[in-house]
Amino acid sequence: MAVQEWVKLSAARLEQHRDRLNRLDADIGDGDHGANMARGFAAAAARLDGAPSDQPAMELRAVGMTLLSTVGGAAGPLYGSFFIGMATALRDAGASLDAAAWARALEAGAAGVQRRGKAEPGDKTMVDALLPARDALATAAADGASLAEALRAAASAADAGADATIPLLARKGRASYLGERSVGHLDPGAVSSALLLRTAADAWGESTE
Amino acid sequence: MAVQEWVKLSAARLEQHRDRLNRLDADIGDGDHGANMARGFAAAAARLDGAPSDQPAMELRAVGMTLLSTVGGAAGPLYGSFFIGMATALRDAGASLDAAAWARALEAGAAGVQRRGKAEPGDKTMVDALLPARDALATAAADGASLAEALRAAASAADAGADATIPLLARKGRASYLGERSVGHLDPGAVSSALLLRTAADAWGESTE
Amino acid sequence: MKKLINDPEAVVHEALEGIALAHGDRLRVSFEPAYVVRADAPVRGKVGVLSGGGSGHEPMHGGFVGPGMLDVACPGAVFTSPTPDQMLAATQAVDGGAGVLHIVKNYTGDVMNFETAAELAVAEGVEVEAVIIDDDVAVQDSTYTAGRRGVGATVLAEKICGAAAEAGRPLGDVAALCRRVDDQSRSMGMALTSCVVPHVGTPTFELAEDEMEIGIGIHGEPGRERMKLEAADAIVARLVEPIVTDLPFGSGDGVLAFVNGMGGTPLIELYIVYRRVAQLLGERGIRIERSLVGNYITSLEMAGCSVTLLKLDHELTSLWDAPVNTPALRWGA
Amino acid sequence: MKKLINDPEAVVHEALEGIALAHGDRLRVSFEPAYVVRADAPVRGKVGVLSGGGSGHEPMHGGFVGPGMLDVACPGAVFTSPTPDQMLAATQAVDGGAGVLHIVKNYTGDVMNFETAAELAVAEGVEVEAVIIDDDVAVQDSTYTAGRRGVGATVLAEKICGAAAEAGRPLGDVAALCRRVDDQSRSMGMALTSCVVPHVGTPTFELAEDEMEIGIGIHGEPGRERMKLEAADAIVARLVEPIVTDLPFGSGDGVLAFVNGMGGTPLIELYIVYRRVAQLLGERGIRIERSLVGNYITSLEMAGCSVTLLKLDHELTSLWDAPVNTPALRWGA
Ligand SMILES: Nc1ncnc2c1ncn2[C@@H]1O[C@H](COP(=O)(O)OP(=O)(O)O)[C@@H](O)[C@H]1O
Ligand SMILES: Nc1ncnc2c1ncn2[C@@H]1O[C@H](COP(=O)(O)OP(=O)(O)O)[C@@H](O)[C@H]1O
Ligand SMILES: [Mg+2]
Ligand SMILES: [Mg+2]
Ligand SMILES: [Mg+2]
Ligand SMILES: [Mg+2]
Repeated sequence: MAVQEWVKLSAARLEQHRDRLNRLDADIGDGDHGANMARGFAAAAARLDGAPSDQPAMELRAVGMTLLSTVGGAAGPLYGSFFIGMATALRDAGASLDAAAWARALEAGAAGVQRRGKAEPGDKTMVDALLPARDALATAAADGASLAEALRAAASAADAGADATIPLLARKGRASYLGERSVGHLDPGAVSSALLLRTAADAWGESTE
Repeated sequence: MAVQEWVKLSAARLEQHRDRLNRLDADIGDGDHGANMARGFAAAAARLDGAPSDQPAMELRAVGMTLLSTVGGAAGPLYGSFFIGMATALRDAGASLDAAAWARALEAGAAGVQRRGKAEPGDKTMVDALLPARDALATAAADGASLAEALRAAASAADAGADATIPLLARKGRASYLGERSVGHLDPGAVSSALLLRTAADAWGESTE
Repeated sequence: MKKLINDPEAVVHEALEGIALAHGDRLRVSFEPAYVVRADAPVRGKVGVLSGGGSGHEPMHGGFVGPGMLDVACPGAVFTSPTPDQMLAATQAVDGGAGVLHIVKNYTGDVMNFETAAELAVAEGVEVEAVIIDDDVAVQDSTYTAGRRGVGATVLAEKICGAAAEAGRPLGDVAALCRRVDDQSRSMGMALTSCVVPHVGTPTFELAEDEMEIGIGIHGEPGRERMKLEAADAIVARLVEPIVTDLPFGSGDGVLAFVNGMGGTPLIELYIVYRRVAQLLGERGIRIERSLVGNYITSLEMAGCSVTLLKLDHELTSLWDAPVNTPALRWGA
Repeated sequence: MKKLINDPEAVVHEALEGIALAHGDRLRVSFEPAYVVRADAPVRGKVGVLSGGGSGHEPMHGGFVGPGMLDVACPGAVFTSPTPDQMLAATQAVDGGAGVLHIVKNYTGDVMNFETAAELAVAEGVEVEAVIIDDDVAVQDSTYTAGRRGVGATVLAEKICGAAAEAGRPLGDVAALCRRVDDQSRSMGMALTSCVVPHVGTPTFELAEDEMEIGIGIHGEPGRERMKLEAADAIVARLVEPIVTDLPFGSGDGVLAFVNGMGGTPLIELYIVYRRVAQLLGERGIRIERSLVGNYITSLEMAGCSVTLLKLDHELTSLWDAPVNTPALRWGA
C-alpha cells in the first residue's frame, strides 16, 4: 500500500508545486521541471492504480519505467534510475518495508542517480538533497529508529541539503551554462527530491508500520 | 527664389512634424506619412540647391519629379502630380509669381492630384485640404488680393479643410480599409497639404513681391 | 524598440546588402535605384516578371527572385510603395524582348506608382501588363473604396506566373494566369501583436494582453475589428469562414491551402493553425491538394497569421509544381 | 501569453497533427510514442539518421525529415528532451539493416535519454552510434561542467549526415562525418526578448527594453551575460569574435556561414546580421563558400539570432550541396 500512497501523494504535491518548481527552474534552467515532474508522477500514479500493492520492488520498478518514458529532460532518466535502483535493492524485500530496507533502497537509488548523471555533492543538483538524506536514513536505521522516524530524519536532511544549494555554482545540467549567474538560487531538482522524501515520511508516517 | 524658399522651409517643417504625421498615419494608416514627406522634401530641397531660381515652372517640375522618385507610397505620385501640375500651369510664367498665377497653379496642381488619385471631396484625403485652398486662393486673386494675402487665405482654408476631415469616413487610400474605424481622426495627407500651403504663405509673405 | 538593426533609416539598404552577400551566386542587387534581380537577367525571349512593394514583408518580394518565380523585385522603404524610377529601371533590366508583367498589390500607393512606371516603360518601348492582386476578404470591395488589399495570393501569383514565363508563355497568357490566380484566391489575416516600424520606433497600434485584431493587412495597420483573444481553433474559424463563403469554395473543390505567419509567430503555432484549417475544409468536402506553411508575406515582427485559399485546376497545379529556385521558395531545382 | 494555440498541454500534439496533415505526402507521424518519420522508411540497406529534442525549436527537427536529411525525428514536450521509448520506437522504424545514427544535442537530459535509448536499441539488435553535438562557444568547455551545448551545428550535421547516408555510406562513416561537422563548427547566440513556454504562461526571463542577453541557448534559458542593447553591428561582433577565435578560423579558410533566427526576429533583420558577419569574415580573409539565413533552430517566439560557422572541406561541401527534400530545407529535388 505504502508505495502507492507515496506515489499518489507525490503526484498531488508535485501538481501543487508545479509552478514553483517551474519558476525555480526558469531562474537557472528552462522552466520545465515542475511540468516534467507533475506529468511523470501523474502517469506513475495512474500506472500503479489497481496494481498489486504488496510488492514494493515491482511497484518501484514500474514507477521508474513510467518516469523514464514520460518525464523527459534530465529529471526523467535520473528519477527513472532512482526508482529502478530502489527496486533493485528491494528485490527480495517483503510487502512491508522497515528502516533498514528503506536505507538500502535509498542508497541504491542515489547511486543510480549518480551513475547516470555523474554529479558529485556540491554540483548543485538533486544529489545534494539525496546524499544527505541517504546518510541520515542510514544513521537513523542503525540507531534503531522506526521507519517513520528515519524517513523524517531523511526528509529534514534533504530539505537542508536543498537549501544548501543556494550559494553553490552549478556544475551539472542546464544550470551549469549560467556559470556565476547560477549562484544564489535553489536547485529545482534538489527541491523536488526533498519533496519526495518529505512525502515518503508522510506516507509511511501515516501507514501502519 | 521663392519656390526654393518654399521647398526648403517645407522640408524643415515636415522634418519638425514628421513624428506627428507618422502618428496621425498610424491611427488610420501605416504610420509612414511623416517619414515619406520628410524624405521627399529633403531630397527636393537638395535638388533645388544651387539651381537657377528664376524659373518657377522648372523648379516646380524638378520638385515633382524628385517627390515621385523619393516619397513612394500614395503621397509620392500624388504630390508628384501636384507639383508637376503646378509647373505645367506656370510654363509661361515669369520669375516672380502673382496671385493669379498661383491660383492657376494651385488649380492645376489639385486637378493633377484628383486625376491620379480619383478622390472626391469628402473622401477624407488631401483633396479635402487642397480644394478649399484652391477656391479661397481663386476668390482672393479675383478680389485683387496680394499674393501674400491670397496665400494666407488659401492656407486658412486648407487648415479648416484638414480639420473637417475628422468626422469623415475614409473612402480612398489605406484608411478606407478601416471603414467606420477611420471616423474621428485627422487625415494625415490633408494635414501635410495644409502645412505646405501655410509654408507657401510664409515663404511668399516674407519674400519681396 | 528591440531590433537587430543599426540605423533605422538604413534598414532596407543594409538588408539589401545582406541579400546580395548571401545570395550573390544567383541574384544581383542594384542600390540606386533599388531592385533585386536574377543574376542571368534579362533572359532573351522570356516574359519578365516583376513585383515590388514596401519592405518589411520579407521574404516577399526579394526572396522570391530566381528561376521559376520573379525576375526582379523592387523594395520600397518599410511599408511604403517603391517609386516609379525603381520600377522603370527594374523593368528595363528584365526585358528580354517579350514584355514585362507587373504584379501589383492593391494599395493606392502601389497602384499609382506602378501606373506611372508602366507609362514610363511603355514610353521607353517596353511592353508592360500590370495585374492587380486584391484577395483580402477582410476589406469590403466597393467602387467607393480603394477595394480589397493584395495579400497572400501575391505569393501564389508570383510562383505561378514565374513558372508560366519560364515555360515560354507570352505576356498575354502570363497576365491572364495572374488574373486567374487572383480571381480564384481569397485571404484573411489576424494579429496578436502590432509591429514596430523602425523609423517610427513605437508599435503602430496597441493591443491589450487579451485582445487581437481580426482582418488586418500586412502593413501593421489596424484590422477590421478588435476583439477578445480566442483559442486557435476559434480564430481559424473566423478566418476560414469568410474566405470560403466569399468565392465561394465548395464541396469537391481542390485547393492550395496557404497558412502564412506574420513574422513573429513560431512555426509550431502555424502548424496548429494549419491543422484546424485542414479540419474545417475537410468538413466541407474541400480537398487540400497543395499546401504551404510558413513565413512568406510578413509584417516585420508582428505575431499573427493569415490564411489563403486558391482554387486549383490542372493548369494552376502543374505550374505550382514546376521547378522554382529562389532563396525562399525552392523545389525541383 | 499571446499564442495561436488551444490547450497549452496540447501544443505539441496538435502541431504534430498539423505537420501530418500538411506533409502527409512525404512524412508519417506516430503519436504514441511520438515521432515524425519519412513515409518510405525504413530504407533497405541505408543508415537511418535520427535526431530529436524538445519541441519549440521548429522547424528542427521534424521539418528536417525527408530524403537527404533525417529519417526520423523525436519531439519531446516543449524544451524537454524526448524519452527513451520514443527513441527506441523511432530507431526501429528507420532501421534498414545498416544501423542508425543518433544525433544528440549536448544537454544533460538529451544525452541521458539517448544513452538509455541506445542501450535498449542495441538490446533489440539494432546497431546504434550516437554523436553528441556541442558547438556553443558561449559555454565554457570543462570536465567539471555539462560541457558546451549543441545548437546551430545540429542543423548542418543533420543535412550532411543525411546526404552521406543517402549516398549509401556505412554507419561508421556517417558517424565520423557527424563528429567532423561538430569538431569544425562553432556557434553563439543572443536574445532581444525571452520566450513564453506555453504551459508556464509567463516569460522565462525578463529583459528591460534596453537590455539583451548574450550567449543564450535555445531553451529560453538566460544567457552568459546580460548587457545594454547595442546596434546590430556591435552585437554581431560579440558573436563572431568568440566563434572565430575558438576553433580558430583563419585567413584562407572556407566556411559555411549560418545566420539563424530564434523565431521572433524578422528576416529583414537576419539579413542585416548576415551582412555584418560577411564583412567581419571578409576582413579576416575567411571565405564564405556556402550560406544559410533563416529560422531553422528556434526558441518559440524569442527575438534574437545565432551565428554558426562550419569550416568546409571538399567532402563536407559536396554533401551540403547534395539534394535534400524536407519541409524546411529543400534543394536539388
Ligand atoms: N548530471 C546530473 N546529475 C544529477 N542531477 C542533475 C543532473 N543534471 C541535472 N540534474 C537535476 O535535474 C534538474 C533539472 O531537471 P529538469 O528541469 O526536469 O530537466 P532539464 O534540465 O532537462 O530541463 C536540476 O535541477 C538538477 O537537480
Ligand atoms: N486616392 C487618393 N487621393 C488623394 N489622396 C490620397 C489618396 N489615397 C491616399 N491619399 C492621401 O495620402 C495620404 C497617405 O499618404 P502616405 O501615408 O504617405 O502613403 P501610404 O498610404 O501609401 O502609406 C492619406 O492621408 C491621404 O491624404
Ligand atoms: Mg528544466
Ligand atoms: Mg502611410
Ligand atoms: Mg505606406
Ligand atoms: Mg527541459
